[in-house]
Amino acid sequence: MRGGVHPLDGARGGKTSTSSSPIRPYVAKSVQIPMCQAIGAPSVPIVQAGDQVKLGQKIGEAAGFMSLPAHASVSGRVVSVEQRMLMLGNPILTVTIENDGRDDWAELTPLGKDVESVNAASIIPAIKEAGICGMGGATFPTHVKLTIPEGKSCDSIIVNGAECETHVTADHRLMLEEPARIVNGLRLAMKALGVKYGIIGIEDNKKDAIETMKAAIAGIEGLHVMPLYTKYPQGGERQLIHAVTGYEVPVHGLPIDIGVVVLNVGTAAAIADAVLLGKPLIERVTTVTGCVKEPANLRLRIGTSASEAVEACGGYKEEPYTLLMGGAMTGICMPDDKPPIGKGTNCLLALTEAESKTPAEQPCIRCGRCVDVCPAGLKPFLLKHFCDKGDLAGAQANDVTECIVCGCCSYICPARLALTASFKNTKDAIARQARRAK
Amino acid sequence: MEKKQSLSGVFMNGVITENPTFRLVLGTCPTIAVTTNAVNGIGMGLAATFVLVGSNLVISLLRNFIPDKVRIPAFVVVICTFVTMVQMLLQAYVPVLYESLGLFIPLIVVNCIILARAEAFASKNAPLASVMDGLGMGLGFTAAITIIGCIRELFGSGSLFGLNIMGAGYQPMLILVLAPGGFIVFGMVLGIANIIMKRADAKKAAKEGAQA
Amino acid sequence: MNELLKILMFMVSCVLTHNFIFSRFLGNCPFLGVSNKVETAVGMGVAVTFVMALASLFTWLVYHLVLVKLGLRYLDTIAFILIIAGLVQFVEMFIKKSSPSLYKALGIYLPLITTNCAVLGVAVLNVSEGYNLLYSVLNGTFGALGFLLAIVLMAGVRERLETSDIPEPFRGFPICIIIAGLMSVAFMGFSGFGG
Amino acid sequence: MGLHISNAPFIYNKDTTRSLMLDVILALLPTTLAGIFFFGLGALLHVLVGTASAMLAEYAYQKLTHKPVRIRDCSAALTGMLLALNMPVSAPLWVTLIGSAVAIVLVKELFGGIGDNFMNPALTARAILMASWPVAMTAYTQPVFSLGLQADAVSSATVLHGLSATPLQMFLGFIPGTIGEVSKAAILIGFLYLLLKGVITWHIPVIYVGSYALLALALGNNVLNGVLSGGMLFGAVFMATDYVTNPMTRRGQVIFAVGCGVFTCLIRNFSSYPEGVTFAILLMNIATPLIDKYVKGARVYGKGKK
Repeated sequence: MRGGVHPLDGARGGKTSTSSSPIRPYVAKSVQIPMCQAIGAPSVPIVQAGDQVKLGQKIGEAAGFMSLPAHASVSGRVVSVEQRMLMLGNPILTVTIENDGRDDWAELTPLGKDVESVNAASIIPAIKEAGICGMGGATFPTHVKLTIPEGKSCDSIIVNGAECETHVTADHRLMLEEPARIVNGLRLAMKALGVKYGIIGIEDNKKDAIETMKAAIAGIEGLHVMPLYTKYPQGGERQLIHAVTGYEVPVHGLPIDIGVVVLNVGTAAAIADAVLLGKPLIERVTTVTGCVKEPANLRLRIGTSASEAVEACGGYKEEPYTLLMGGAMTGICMPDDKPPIGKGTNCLLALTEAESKTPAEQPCIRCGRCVDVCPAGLKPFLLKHFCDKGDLAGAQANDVTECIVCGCCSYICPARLALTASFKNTKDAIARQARRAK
Repeated sequence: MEKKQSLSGVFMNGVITENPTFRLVLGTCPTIAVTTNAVNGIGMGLAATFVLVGSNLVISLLRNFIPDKVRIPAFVVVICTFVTMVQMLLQAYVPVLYESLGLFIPLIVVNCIILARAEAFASKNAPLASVMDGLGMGLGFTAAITIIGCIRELFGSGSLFGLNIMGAGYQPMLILVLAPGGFIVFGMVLGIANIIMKRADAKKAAKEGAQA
Repeated sequence: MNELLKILMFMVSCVLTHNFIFSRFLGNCPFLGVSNKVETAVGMGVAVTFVMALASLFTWLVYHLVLVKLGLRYLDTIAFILIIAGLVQFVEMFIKKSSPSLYKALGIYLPLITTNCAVLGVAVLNVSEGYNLLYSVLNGTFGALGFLLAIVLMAGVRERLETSDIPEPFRGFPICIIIAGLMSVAFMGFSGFGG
Repeated sequence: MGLHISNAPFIYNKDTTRSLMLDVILALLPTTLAGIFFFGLGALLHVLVGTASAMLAEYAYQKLTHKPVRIRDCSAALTGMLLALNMPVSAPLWVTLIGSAVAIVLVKELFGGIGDNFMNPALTARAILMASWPVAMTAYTQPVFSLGLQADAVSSATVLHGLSATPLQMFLGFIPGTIGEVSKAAILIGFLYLLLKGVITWHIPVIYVGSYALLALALGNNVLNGVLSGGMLFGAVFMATDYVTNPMTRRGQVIFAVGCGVFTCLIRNFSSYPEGVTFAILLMNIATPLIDKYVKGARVYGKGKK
């Protein structure tokens, strides 16, 4: 990878408080399940207020190929099916279920007991049926990713265990505690696509995870664990591919254009559950950290509200100023602590005012650090002028669309220019413009 | 020129409103090159004024006879004639000034002010008005480059029109009479002129606003 | 060998030491007027180089072979300006015919060159300095290259300053002229180059 | 609960404009102290006057033009200090004062203030002062080691003018020169500090000196004298590395540094000036916008290579 930074002074910054705390299950008293949990069309609810649902029961039907079904993540009574403002933006149709505490599973239909006994052709449909999407944060439907377009071929699958974001240790703990699920998921995905190579990339600040995963793949042909240099954003999909394969995904292209598919470790584990146990995706590991009393890695039901997750960690230690979904480099601000944990929420990070107050912008001193750290090879200082002027064409001519919004330039800028934010806004504006043009 | 302007109006237009140096920023080369002292500035300014008045007069007189297609070459020949006259006059009567202005006397031919006035004013207006325009523009140019010459001479050599006025203890800032000084002083004076003009405009606007 | 070195030094001094913009103050109008973009500045510079090289050649020939012989030295200014005007016309036509793409690139600058005082200036200088034919043409060519260098550097700086917060009254010409002044401070470093 | 909404990232590198400027000022302290050691308290006076007048000029300009006052970012202080360290100790203090004002107002603020100047303010001011008061600006004195304010120092030629000195004398600073440039040892301490703090990288200083040395060798100059005397090291470490006026990309910086080295050597050999560091860096400052425009930085990810 080119560029990159070492946020929070190096390898383990922000992660120490949770990296050695084992995954602790926590069952929510009630869950809010939005019908829009992944990129693509929202699912259509098939339950009504007052219905009794079982754990893992399908409550929303997928609306097309680029869409996922939704499942109940607790057993109990549906309280409401209504439009609700969750994050910023538009209200989302949300099913709220009160937990009856019984965890009655719906009927599960595994495809087989182990990887060998599973029929390859039935794997991808099962993944879709389980509602699995990218659990590293992107929430891209996994069955779509695994459906290789006409004329392309896949020769290796990379499992992303880099976890370069600050504060987050969910993937780290998962690799330490449940390596078999990850390996099974990877092997199932390989089987589905007929791929020979599977590589698990892990940043070398997680020595224990590297050892554990190496042990877990011992004796299995075609699998490798690759330690990666620890530098943010090593876990960005394109950066990871470059680090692992030495190839770059072409501009405007997808990883599959160079024969690669990347899965997050959590996604791999979910695939294993879906195929071998028949379980839909109803829970995930989320790191809850920052100014909470007992930072921890929790196994949370999808739809658990942030406030309940924080309560499960002893509540806030200090008045939070911002509450993020994700780490400090790319996290998204929550308007309050009511919204639920989604399939892509790897971290809840509460920051105090001193930690997260936006600094005032000063004039650019042309130090060139943003150029040095940009993993996409852009010139952020130059782009900023176009973005500030609202010159979309100029920004596009300077490849703003290749920005991966990693935050490195803003992080490093001594003048504290809001570079990343302005690129994100400009990218959004360009996308809106393109949609209107259509 | 639909509305008939008064002759004094035409004159003042050249000196102030459309001052060739400060407002139109024409003829920059001599403005920077010959303004190392005030005397050179005046000399250059008057020489250019002479050419301007002469060429404006002749071109205005001939304006109905010159075919449109060859007007630019014709203007240039007229201007050139006057420049050659100035050249000879200076050489004969003030050889010292002729020496110090040197190259820039023949270059009055391509001074954009003169061609610009011929094209924009003299070729469309009566002889008397054209003479006044030439005089106004010429004196405006003279005033501007004399001011720059004064500043550069005063601080760059401690004198004014050759008279030492800063006293013996003054250590002149030599760079002002060197090439960079010409550019920098001109640029600064131009900027300051803009500030003054803006203030004047604002005042005028305020007055008009009060009247209305 | 010695003569060659002398010529080399002369060429260097034409470009750097006696730079038309920064030390001879010639050609300021296009220098200030056509320097907002590097691409157009290059076009202007190349066009000027073309014309100045030819103008040096022809004015020298006409002056020494015609005017001096006929005792019409005092007509030099008129003769030069007519030669230059004719030359620009001719070059324009020639380029239009021979290379439309070049014409497209340089076409708009050519008429402006007639009133570029650097062109007339170099003709007058060649006479007043008493250069022979070779030195005249070198003076024209390399002097013009110096102009090209200056205008391209200027355009680079101006492009960079496009986003700068320059005080309102100084925008445009004033700041350009000050930039030229600061640049000529740096060019003072070349004084003495090439004797 | 009122939560604040803003954009990622939420953590920042500790370096700010102010801290970077302060780091450079700290890195200048060894050579400043060396200057005071060699030239007496007069040297200190120059530094104080330079720094104070630069800050004052910036404050006055920003107040007059109703712009936000930014003297807290310490860039003006740094400019003033750099200029003062480029003065010979025997120059009158008012020359330093004018220089600081020129640097701040003419070279920096007129173009929009910090980050917008295209030439290094301190160096440009020094060049303007050299052209304006050549005698005062080149009256270099032998080190005096006295604490007197007005050292009645003996004017002396510099090494570049033909004075002979041993390499050790030149390295430690027992030679005539400007306040800040004489002690190479002190400059190198500052250089190491800047490197360790990550304020600058080694590229520009090392390539600058290296390309100078190569060309000087080819031209048959005394390379050791050339590097250890004059403003070479001071310029390479503190002036050529000015963020604002050198290229943004690494490749551009290499070109910039080579250009500085080549011009320094050419000017020292062929121009009427004995020293070329100031002009060489200024010339490359002018070329920097073009370098930035035409020298592509790192390739955009996914373009060209598969």
